[in-house]
Amino acid sequence: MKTRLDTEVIAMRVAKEFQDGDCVNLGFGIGADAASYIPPDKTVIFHSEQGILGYGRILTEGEEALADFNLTHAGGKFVAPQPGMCFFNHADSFVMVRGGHLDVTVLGALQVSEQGDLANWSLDPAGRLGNIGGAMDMPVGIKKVIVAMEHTTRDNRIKIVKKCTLPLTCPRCVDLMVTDLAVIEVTAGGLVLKEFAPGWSPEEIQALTEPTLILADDLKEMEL
Amino acid sequence: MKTRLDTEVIAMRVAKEFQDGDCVNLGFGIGADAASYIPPDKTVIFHSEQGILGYGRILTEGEEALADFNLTHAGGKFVAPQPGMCFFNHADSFVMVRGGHLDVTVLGALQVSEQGDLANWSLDPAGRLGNIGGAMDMPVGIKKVIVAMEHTTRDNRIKIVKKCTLPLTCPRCVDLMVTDLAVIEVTAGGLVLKEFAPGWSPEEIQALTEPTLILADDLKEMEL
Amino acid sequence: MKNKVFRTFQEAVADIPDGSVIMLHSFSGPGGIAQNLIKALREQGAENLTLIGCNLGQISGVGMLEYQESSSGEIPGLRERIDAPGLYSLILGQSYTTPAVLIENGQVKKAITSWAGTSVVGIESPLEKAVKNGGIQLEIVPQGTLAERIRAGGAGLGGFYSPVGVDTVYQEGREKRNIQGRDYLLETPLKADFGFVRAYKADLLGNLIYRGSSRSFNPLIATAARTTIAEVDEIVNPGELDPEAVVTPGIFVNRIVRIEQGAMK
Amino acid sequence: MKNKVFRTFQEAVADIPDGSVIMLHSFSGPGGIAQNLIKALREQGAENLTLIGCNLGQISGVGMLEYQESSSGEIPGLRERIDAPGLYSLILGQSYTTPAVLIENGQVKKAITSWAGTSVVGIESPLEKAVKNGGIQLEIVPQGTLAERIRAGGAGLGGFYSPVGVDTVYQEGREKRNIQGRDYLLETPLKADFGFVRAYKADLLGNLIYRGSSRSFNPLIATAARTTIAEVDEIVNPGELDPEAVVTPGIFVNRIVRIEQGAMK
Repeated sequence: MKTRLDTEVIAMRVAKEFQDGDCVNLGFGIGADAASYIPPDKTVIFHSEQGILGYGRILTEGEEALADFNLTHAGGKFVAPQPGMCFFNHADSFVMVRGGHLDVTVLGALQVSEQGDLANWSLDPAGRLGNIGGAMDMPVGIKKVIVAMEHTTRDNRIKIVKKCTLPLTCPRCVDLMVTDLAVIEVTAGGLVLKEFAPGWSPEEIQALTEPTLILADDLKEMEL
Repeated sequence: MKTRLDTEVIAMRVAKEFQDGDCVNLGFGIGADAASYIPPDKTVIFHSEQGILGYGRILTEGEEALADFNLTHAGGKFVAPQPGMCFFNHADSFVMVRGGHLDVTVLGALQVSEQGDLANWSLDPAGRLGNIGGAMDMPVGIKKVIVAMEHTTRDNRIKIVKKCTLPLTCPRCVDLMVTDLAVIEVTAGGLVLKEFAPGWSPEEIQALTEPTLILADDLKEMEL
Repeated sequence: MKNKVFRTFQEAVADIPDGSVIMLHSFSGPGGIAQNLIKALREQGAENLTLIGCNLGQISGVGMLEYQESSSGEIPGLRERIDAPGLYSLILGQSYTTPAVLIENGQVKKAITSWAGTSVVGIESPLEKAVKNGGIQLEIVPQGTLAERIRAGGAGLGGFYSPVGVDTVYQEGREKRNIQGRDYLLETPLKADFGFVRAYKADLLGNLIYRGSSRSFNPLIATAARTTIAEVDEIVNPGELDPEAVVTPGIFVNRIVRIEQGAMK
Repeated sequence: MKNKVFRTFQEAVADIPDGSVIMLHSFSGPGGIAQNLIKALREQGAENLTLIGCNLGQISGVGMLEYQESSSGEIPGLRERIDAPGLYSLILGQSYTTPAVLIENGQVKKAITSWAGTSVVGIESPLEKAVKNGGIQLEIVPQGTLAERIRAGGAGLGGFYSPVGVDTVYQEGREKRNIQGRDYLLETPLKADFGFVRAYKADLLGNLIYRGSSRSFNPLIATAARTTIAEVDEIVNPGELDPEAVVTPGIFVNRIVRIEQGAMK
C-alpha cells in the first residue's frame, strides 16, 4: 500500500493556513497539533473554549514541573502561560465563537459532503447519544472552517461524499479539507483539488472521493 | 396648610424597610438618600446600574479630595470606595436586576394605581420621547419595589389613583409606598394604610387618595 | 504581531464613512466616555450617522450652559450651582465632551438610547430638540434591554425574550409571547460598524482593563462593533496586565490610541 | 453582615432535597470541579436529581479503571498509560471526583449536558451506561448553547435565538425561525435549585475569583442557581480581593466552604 501523510504532516500543512494575527480554535484531534508548527514570524492566538485566549505551547514530556491543573486546554493537555493571555467564562468564550470573532477553527470529521456539510459528532445515523461538545458551535460562528482528517476511514470507506449519511454537525460550513492525501477547497462550483500528497496522482485521490474533484489551475504537490 | 414630611424623613422611613444583607438599588430621587440612614447593625449592599455592587457612602461637601470620576453612582454623585465592592459591565449589572438577584428597589413615581401599576417615566400620555433609563428594568426584576414620593403633585393633584392615566412603567409591581403623608401597602385586596404622618388622620389621607384605603389592624403613626 | 496602535485620534477615525453605525458610551458624568474619539469624529465630519448609546441626551453642566445660551436661553440657577464651591459643582462644573456634540453638529440621523434628555429636569437636550425638529429618528430602549441587545449583537444571537416593558407602550411593534406562564417581548440584537471604547490600560494585543464605574457599556460595545477603537491612559506590553483581571480580551479590539498626558480624562 | 461561611461540606449540602436540580461544572481535567461538594452530596444521598453540567460523562483515568473493572471489563492500554512516567499520566493518572459518582450511585434521574461520554474513545461512561439501561433521561446540548442557556437563566430572560444546530437533528422539537435572512433555533433558559461552584478565593461577602482555565462554567452557575455553594481554597476579608478583578459578585453566592489544606484541589 502507498504511504499516506502522517498526522504530524497534516498538522504542519494546516498550520500554513494561519495568517499573522489570526485567532484560532483547534479543538482536539489532529488539528490540535497544528499549534506546534507556527513559524516564528507569525503571531497566532489560540482560543480554548473553557475560557482562555492566547495560551502558550502545549507542554511536553519532561515539563511536569510546569504543569498546572488550572491551565489546560479543551483537549485536557497542560499548556504554558504566555504573556498577553487572558481568561473568561464559558458563555463569553462562545460569544467569541458564535459572534464571529475567531478567524479559524480546525475540526476532525467523519464525513464531509460536496456542499461542505460536516458530520463529526455521532456515528449513529439517528444521532441518539453522541457527544456534541463544541462541535456544532464552532463551524457556525468561526470565519474559516478547516477539516483535518484521514481521507478515508480505517476500513477504507469513503468519507468525502456527495451527501452525508451520518447526522450533520453543521450544513455548508467547511471551507478547506487537509487530509493525508490532499488539500481540497469547498467552492460554490464544487470540490477543488488544490494539492496532492507526494507519490499520489489526482486520479488515485479521485478514486477515494465520491464527488467529482475539480482540478485547480495551480494544482501541485503538497509543500510544507 | 398642615405640615407634610420632608424628603429626608421619607428617606429615613424607607431605610427602615431594608433587612440585614439586602442588596438594594436606589435609583435617584428621594430614595437615593435612604442610603444615609442605615443603622450600624445592618449591612445593606448598594447596587448602581452602571456596574457597582457594594459602594460606600455618598461623598458630601468638603470631601472633594476623595472625588473620583471613575467612582460615581447612577445618579452621578461621587461615592466612597468600600471594602468588598466590585465592578462589572452594564449587561451583567442587569443580569442582577432582571434575574431577580436584588432584594429592593426604591423608585419615584408620577402615579401609582390601586393594583400597584407604576407610571414614572413620561408625562406625555402617549409616551413619545420620555426617558426610560433603568425605570422599566428595575420593577420587573427586583423582588421588592418601594415607591418613595410626595403623596400628591405640587399642584395638589392626586397621584395614587384607581387607574393610571400616564404611560405605565410596569404593571402590578409596586409593593409599598412611602409618601410624605403615609405608608401604604399594595395587597391583593387593595391598598392598606399602615402608617400616617404625625398630625394627619386617615380620613385626611383618604381625601388625597382616589382608591379606598383599607385601614391596617395595626394602623399607627409613622415611627422612625 | 499586528500593530493596533494608532498615533492620533484623527488617524483612528479617518476611515469612518457617512452612514456608519457608531456605538459609544455615555452615562452620568465624564467617566467612561471616549471623549477624544468623539471630538475627532466631529472634526472628521462623517454624516448620517446612527448612534447607539446609553444616555445620548447627556451634556455636562458647562455644556448645558453653552448649549442653552445658543438656543433656548437661560437655565434658572444652573450658573450659580456650577460656580459654587464644593462637590456638586465639581460634577456639574466639569466641561467634558459627550456624543451630543455630534448631534449638535448635524452628523446624526438616528439615535438608539435609553435616555434622550439631560440629567437636569427642564433642560432640553440637543437630542430632544433635534427629535422635535424632525431632524433625528429616535428609538428609546430600557437601559438593561439596551445593554443586553448589544451583548446579543456581539454574541451572534438572533434575539432574546425579555420581560421588561410588557404591557407598557414600549411593547408596541414588538412581539409578545408567553413562555411558561410569563409574558416576554422579543428583542433584536444591535451591532455597529465602529465602537468607541474608553478604557484605562491596553496591552499591545488589545486586552483592556477599566476603572471602577467607567467600565459600564464599554466592554459590551467592544464585542458588538466590527471595528472597535479604544482610547486609553496607558499602553503596556503583553504580560503586564493580570490575565485574571483582563475585562476585554484583545480579540475584540482593533485600534488603540493613547490619551495625551494632561488631557481631560 | 450575613454569615455565608459553612464549616463543613456536609452542612453545606445537608438541606438538598430529593428531586433537586443541581448545576455543577466538569470539563477536561480536575480543574474547576467542586469535588468536595459532589462527594458530600453522594454521602448525603439525595435522589431523583437533575444534573446540569458541561461534560457529565467525564471520569478521571483512575476513575475509568475502577469503573470499568466494576462493569464492562478491561480497557486496553489504559493501565499502561496511567502507570507510565511523564506528563500524560499526570493528567490521566489523577484520581479526582466528577459528577459521575452521583450517577453511579443511582442519585440522578436526568442529565443535561454537552458531552455524555468519557474523554477516551471506546470507554463507555457511567452516564452513557445509565442512559442505555433506561435509568437516566438525557438531553444533549451544544456546549456554547448550554453556557448561554445557563446565563439566560441567571439573567431572567425567557429564551434566545441561536444559530447553532440549525438543519441538524438537534433542531427536532425546537422552534426554527428566520430572522433577517438567517435561521435560528429558540433556546430556553436553564435554572437550578443548587449550584456547586469551585473557585480560588472568596471574601466574606461571597465575592469570588478563580484560577485560569478553571473559571469556565463556574461563574455562570453562580448566577443561575437559587442557592449557590462555593468551595474555595481561601476565605479572606472584604477588601482583600481587587474590586476590578472580582469575577463573581457576592450577591450570587449563598454559602462558602473552605477546602482543607492538603486536600485534593
